[in-house]
Amino acid sequence: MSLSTKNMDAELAAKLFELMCLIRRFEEESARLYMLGKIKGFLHLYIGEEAVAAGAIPPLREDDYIVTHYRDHGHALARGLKPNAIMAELMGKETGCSGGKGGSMHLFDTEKGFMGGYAIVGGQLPIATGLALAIKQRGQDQVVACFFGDGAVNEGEFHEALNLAALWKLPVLFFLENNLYGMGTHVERSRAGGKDIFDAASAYKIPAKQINGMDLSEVRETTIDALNRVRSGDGPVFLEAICYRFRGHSMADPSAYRKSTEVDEWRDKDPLESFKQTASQQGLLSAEDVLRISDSVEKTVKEAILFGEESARPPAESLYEHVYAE
Amino acid sequence: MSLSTKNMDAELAAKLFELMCLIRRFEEESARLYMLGKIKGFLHLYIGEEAVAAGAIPPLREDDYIVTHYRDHGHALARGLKPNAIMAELMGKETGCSGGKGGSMHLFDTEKGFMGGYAIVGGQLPIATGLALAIKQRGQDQVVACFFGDGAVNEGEFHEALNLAALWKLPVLFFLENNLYGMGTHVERSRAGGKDIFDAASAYKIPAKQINGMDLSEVRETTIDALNRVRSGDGPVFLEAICYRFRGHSMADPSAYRKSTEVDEWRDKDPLESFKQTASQQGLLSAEDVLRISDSVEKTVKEAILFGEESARPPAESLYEHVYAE
Amino acid sequence: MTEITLRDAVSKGLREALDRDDSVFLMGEDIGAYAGAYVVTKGFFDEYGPERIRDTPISESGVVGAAIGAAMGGMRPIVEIMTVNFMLLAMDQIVNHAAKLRYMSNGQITIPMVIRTVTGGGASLGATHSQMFEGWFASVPGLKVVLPSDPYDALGLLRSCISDNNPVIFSEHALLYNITGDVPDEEYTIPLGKASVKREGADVTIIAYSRMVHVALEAAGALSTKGVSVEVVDLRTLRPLDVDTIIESVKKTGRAVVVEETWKTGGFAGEIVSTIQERSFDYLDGPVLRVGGIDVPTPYSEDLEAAVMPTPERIIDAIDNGFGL
Amino acid sequence: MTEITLRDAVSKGLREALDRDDSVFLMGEDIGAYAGAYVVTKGFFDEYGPERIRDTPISESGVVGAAIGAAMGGMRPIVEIMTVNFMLLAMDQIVNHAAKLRYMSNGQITIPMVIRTVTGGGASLGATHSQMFEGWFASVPGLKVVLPSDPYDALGLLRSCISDNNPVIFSEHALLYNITGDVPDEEYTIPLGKASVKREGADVTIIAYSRMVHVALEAAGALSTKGVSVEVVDLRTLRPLDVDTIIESVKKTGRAVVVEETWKTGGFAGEIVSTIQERSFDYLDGPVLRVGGIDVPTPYSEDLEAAVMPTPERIIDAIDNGFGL
Ligand SMILES: Cc1ncc(C[n+]2csc(CCOP(=O)(O)OP(=O)(O)O)c2C)c(N)n1
Ligand SMILES: Cc1ncc(C[n+]2csc(CCOP(=O)(O)OP(=O)(O)O)c2C)c(N)n1
Ligand SMILES: [Mg+2]
Ligand SMILES: [Mg+2]
Repeated sequence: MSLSTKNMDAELAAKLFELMCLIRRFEEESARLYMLGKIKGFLHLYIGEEAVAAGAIPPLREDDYIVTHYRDHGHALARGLKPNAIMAELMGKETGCSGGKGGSMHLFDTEKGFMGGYAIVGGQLPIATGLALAIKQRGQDQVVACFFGDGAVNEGEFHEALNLAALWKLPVLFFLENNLYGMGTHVERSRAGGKDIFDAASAYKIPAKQINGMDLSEVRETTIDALNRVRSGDGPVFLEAICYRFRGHSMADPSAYRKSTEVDEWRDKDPLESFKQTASQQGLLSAEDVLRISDSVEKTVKEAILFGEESARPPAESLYEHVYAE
Repeated sequence: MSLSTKNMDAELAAKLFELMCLIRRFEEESARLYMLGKIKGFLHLYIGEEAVAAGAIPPLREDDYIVTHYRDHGHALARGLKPNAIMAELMGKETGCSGGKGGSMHLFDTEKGFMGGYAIVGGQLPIATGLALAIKQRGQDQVVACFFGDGAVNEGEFHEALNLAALWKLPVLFFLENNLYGMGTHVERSRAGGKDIFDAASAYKIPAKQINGMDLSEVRETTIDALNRVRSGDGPVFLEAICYRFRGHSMADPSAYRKSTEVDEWRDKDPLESFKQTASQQGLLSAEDVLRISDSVEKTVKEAILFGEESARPPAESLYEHVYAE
Repeated sequence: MTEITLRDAVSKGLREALDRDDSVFLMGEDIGAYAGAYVVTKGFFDEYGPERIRDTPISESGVVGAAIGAAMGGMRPIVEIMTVNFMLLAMDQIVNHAAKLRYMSNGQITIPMVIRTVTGGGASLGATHSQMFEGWFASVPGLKVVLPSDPYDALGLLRSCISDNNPVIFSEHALLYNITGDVPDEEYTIPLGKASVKREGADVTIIAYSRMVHVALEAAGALSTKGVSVEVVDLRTLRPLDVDTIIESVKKTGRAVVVEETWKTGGFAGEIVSTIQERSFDYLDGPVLRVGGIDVPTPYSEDLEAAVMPTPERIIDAIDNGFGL
Repeated sequence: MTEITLRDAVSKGLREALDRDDSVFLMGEDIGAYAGAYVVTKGFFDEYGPERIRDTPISESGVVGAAIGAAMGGMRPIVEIMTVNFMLLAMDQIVNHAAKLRYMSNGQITIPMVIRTVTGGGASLGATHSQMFEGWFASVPGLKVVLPSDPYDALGLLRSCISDNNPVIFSEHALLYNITGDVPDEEYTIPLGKASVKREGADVTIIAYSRMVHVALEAAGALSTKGVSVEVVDLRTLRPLDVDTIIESVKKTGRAVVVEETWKTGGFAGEIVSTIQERSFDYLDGPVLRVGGIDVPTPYSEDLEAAVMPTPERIIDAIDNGFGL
C-alpha cells in the first residue's frame, strides 16, 4: 500500500521517519524496562499510532501549546522533549521531565509548551480550552493542540469543552486519536453515534474531518490546514485520526477482546513500514538513510536508558516541594 | 392566531383547557403566597409554558414515569398530583406530596410515577435513563418522560445520558422545554450549536423534532407519536418544544435581561388565550364552558390554599425519618 | 472607614483586581447581564465588557477546567460557581487537576485561580441547595480554602486570594451578603492562614468559620450575662489552617467547642478537635466539643431546617452539659 | 472453610447475587469482555450475558445516575467505578441525588444500589490514581460506606451491601485483591456498622480500615515483641460507624491511634478522634493520635510514594513518642 508524500522533501522525510522510529524504539525499550520492574505503575504504549504524533506535532509553532492524555510518550518525543528526560521520568528519577513526581502518564515541559499528559479520561479537554481562552484574552495567535482518545468522547467534559471552545471561538485543535478501543471496549459499543466520531463536532458547529492516522503525510497535511484555520481566529477545528494501538491498553492488558486477525490487519498498515516503503519508492529515503536513522535512534534510546538508570531518585525533601507556589 | 385542534373533541378540549387554567391560577396564587412569605426558598413559575405539560403529560400511560426539573408544578398538576398536596408542599406542610421536606423544586408522587422534580440542572437526565434501563431489564413497555430546559443541554450529564439511552435503546422521551433562556442567558449565548437544539440529538442517532410549545394540540399530537415510537422499543426520542416563561426565572429575578417588547410578543401567543380562541371558533369550547372551568379552577386553587394553610408543619421527629430505608 | 455590606466588599475586591491587572477576568453562569445569582457583579458587564465578565453556559466542569487552563496560560481567572452545591459537578477539575498539576509537573505549572462560590443553608432551599463542602476541599493538598465572616475580612482576604498563585476557593455564605461592617479606606490585606479572634474571653474558646462565627458570637454574648467569658476564634481560612491561634486560645481557656454548619459527622471540625487535643491535651479541662449540623439532608420546611442548624442555644447547651458552665 | 483471595470473595458475592435475584445486574466500564480493570468479573460476561453484565461507555456520572434511576425503578444495580478517583466525576449523582432522594421524597423513593470501586495508593500510579475519598462519602447522610480488609469480611459485607436498600459504596483496596483468607462454606453475612477487633490487646487501641488494618497488625506484631499489647479495631464500615466497639476498646486500653491512608489533614480520622475524646475523655492517658498520609499529592517515584504512606514504623514511632510505649 502506497501513501502520499505531498510537500515532503528528503530532509523532512528523514526527519519524520526518524521521529517515528524513535517513538517506536523508545517504547519497545520502555516495555522491556517495565517487565524488569525499572518502570512502575501504568505504562500505556503508543506503538502503532506513531504517525499521528509525528504528523500532527512538528507543524506546531514553538509557542503553541500541547495537552494530551496519559498515552503521551509519542507526543512528548514529537514535541522535542529530551528522550533522556522522558526516560528518567518513567524511571521515577529526579532528572525526569516532571522530576519523577509525574510518571509516564504525566509528562510536562512547559518551556516547550508541553502542558502535560492527563490521566483522567476527558479531563484535559476543558483545560486545553482554557489555555486557548488565555490566548484569546491576550489577543495572541497561538494554538492549543489537544489530543484525546475515542473513549473520552463519552465523558461530559468532552461535550462541555467543545461547546465552550466553539461558543467563544477559541484557538483549539481538538485532535481525536480514534484507535477504535477505549481499553477493551470497541467504539461501536460505547458510542451511540457510531464509529465516525468527527460527526459529533457538528453539534457545536465545529468544522471536522476524519483522516487516516496510519498515514504520516495525510496527518501532517491535514493538520497544517487545520492549524492555519484555527490560527486565523475562527474557532476550533476537530480532526479525527483513525489509528490502532498494536499493543494492549497498558502493560497489564492481555488484549483478549481483539481478534488476532484484526490486529494483524492493522499491523499490515504499520505507519513506519508503509512510510518507509512509500518514501523509498519516491526516492526520499535511501537504504543508507534507513540504516543511519536506525543507528541514531538506537544510540539515542540507549543513552536515554543509561541516563535514566544513572540518575538519582528524587531526594526525600522533594516530597514537600511544589505543593504550592509562592 | 389560530392553532389546530386535531383529534380533539369537546370533552378533551375542556379537560386540557381546564388543566392549563389550573396550572396558571395555581401559580399565580403561589406567587402571591410567596410574596406573603407563606412559600419560602426558590419558586420557579411555569406561567407561559402550560401548553407543554398539558400537551405532553396526559398522553402518558398510568404506569409510565415522569422525571422533571425544579420548574415542576405544571408537570405535577398535569400528572394528576393533588393540588392540595402540591400547595401543602410549597408551604412546607406535612401533608405535602413530599412531606414538606422537598419543597417546590422537589415534588414527588411515586404512586403516580411522578419520580420527582430535580434542582441540579441536568442531573435528572441520567436518572431518567436509569428508570428506562429498569424497564428494559424487566422487559416491560413503560416509557420515561424526562423534562429539562435549554440550559441543561450544556451540562455534561445531558450528553452522557443521551449517549447511554441511545446506545442501549432505552424507552426515554427526552423532552426539552426550550424557553430560550437559562436564567438570564439566551440560548444563543450559551450553546455553540445555536438555538435549534434538537439538532444535538443527531450525534446520538436519536430521532428529534422541534415543535411549537405554545400550541397545546401540536404538543399533544407530537408527543403521542413520540410515545408510540419510544414504546415500540426502538430507543429514545427527543422533542424540543419552543416556549417562553412569562415571568422571571424565579421569584427573585427582575428579568432585566429581556426586552419588554420580546416578552409582549410572546404574551401575545399565550397558550391559554390562543387555545381558548381556537377551540371556541371550532365549537369545542363554549362561553359557558370557559366560565364553568374558571369557577372550578378558582375553587380548586382556593381549596388547595386552604388545605395548605390548615395543614400542620411536619412534626419534629420527621427530621430524622427517611434518611435511610430499612 | 466606610460601612459596607459583605456583598459590596466582595464586589469592591473584584473591581480593584479588574482595574489593576489586565490578566484578571471573571467567568461564571449569569455573572454578566444577570449580575450574578447573588448580585455581586452588578454593573460589571457594562463596565468591563463581555470578555472580562464572561457569562458561561451551565457547565461547571468545563468552566472550572477552562479557568485552570487560562491560569496555566498566564491569566488570573476568577470563576464564580453559583453555589458550592454545583461544585460537585466540577470535582474532577478541582481535585484531580487544579490541586495536583503544580506538583505533578514538579513546579512547572502555576495556577493562580480563585473560585468564588456561595455556601450554606438557612434559606429554605432544600437538600440540594443548602450544603457546605469546604471541609472536603480543605483536605486536598494543593488547594486553599477561605470563608470570610464579615465585610472587612471578605475584602482583605479576597485581595490575598486574587494575588495568590494557587487555586483558592473563596466561599461566601448566602446569609451573610447583607451584613454590614467597617472597611478601611486605605488598602489592607489579610494573609491566608491567619485566624482572627473575634471576641476575647477566658473560660471557653469557640472555634467557628463563616456564618457560624455570628452564631458563636451570639452565644458568647448570652453566656457573658451568665458570667461565662467566651473567646471566639474565626478561622477565616481552613487551609492553610492557623493552628497556633487556636492552640494559644485553648491553652488559655482550657475548654473548646468547634461549631460548624455542615453535617457534624465527618466535618472539618474533626480536624480541629484532633489538632487541639494533640497539641494541648494537658491544658484541656474536658473533651473538645462539637456543635454541628444534624446528620440529615437539609429539609425544606422552615422549622425542620431551623432544627438542623447549630444555634446559640445549642452551643450554650453544649457548654453547659459539657463543661458545667 | 476455603481459602480464597479478596478478589475471589468479591467475585463470589457478586455471582451469588446474580444467581439468586433477577433484579441484580452489574454495570461498569470494561467489566464485561475485559473482565474489569482488576479482573473481578472474570467469566461473568460469558456466563450472564451483556444485559446483566453491562459494559458502559466512559461516563461515570451518566452511569451512576443510570444506576440510581434503575434502583428507583425496582432493580438492584451494582455499579463498578473503576477507581475511586473517577468517582469525582460522579459526585453530583452520588451526593446530590443518591443520598437525598429518599429523604426529599419523604420516603417514597428507595435506592438499593451498590457502587463498587477500587481505592488506595501504593502502586506507583501517581497523584490522580492513588486517592481515597471514602471519608467524604461517609460524611454524607443517606450513604453507607464499606471498606473490607480481608476476604471473609469482603464477602460477608458485600452480601449485606447488596441486600441493603440504600446506596452503598463498597471500596476494595487495590493492594488487597491478592491477600488470602478463610471463608466459611456456609452462608454468613456481616452487618453494616459493626467493627471487628482484629487483634486483642491491653495497652493501646489502633483504629484502622482497609489496607491500614494490615499495617496496624504489623505494627502490633512488632510492638508485642517490645512488650506492648496492641488491640486493632477494623472499622469495616465508616458509615454507619460502630462507635461502641471503638469506645469499649479505648476505655480498656486508655490509648488510641487512628491510622488512615488518605491525607492526614481533614481525614475521617478526625471524626474518630473527636468521638473518642467526646465519649471517653476520662479514660484517656493522652491525646488520641493520628497517623495519616502525608499532605501532598501522591508522587509517582517509588521512594517518595513510600514516604507518603503510613507504615508500621510510623505507627510504632507515634506510639513511642505519644505514649512512651
Ligand atoms: C474518568 C476516567 N475513567 C476511567 C479511566 C480508566 N481508563 C484509563 S484509559 C481508559 C480508556 C480510554 O480510552 P481512549 O480514550 O480511547 O484512549 P486510548 O487508551 O485508546 O488511547 C480508561 C477507561 C480514567 N483514567 N479516567
Ligand atoms: C448544576 C447547576 N448549575 C446551576 C444551577 C443554577 N440554576 C438553576 S436554574 C438555572 C437555569 C436553567 O435553565 P434551563 O435549563 O433553561 O431551565 P429553565 O429555568 O429555563 O426552565 C440555573 C443556572 C443549578 N441549579 N444547577
Ligand atoms: Mg481509544
Ligand atoms: Mg430555559
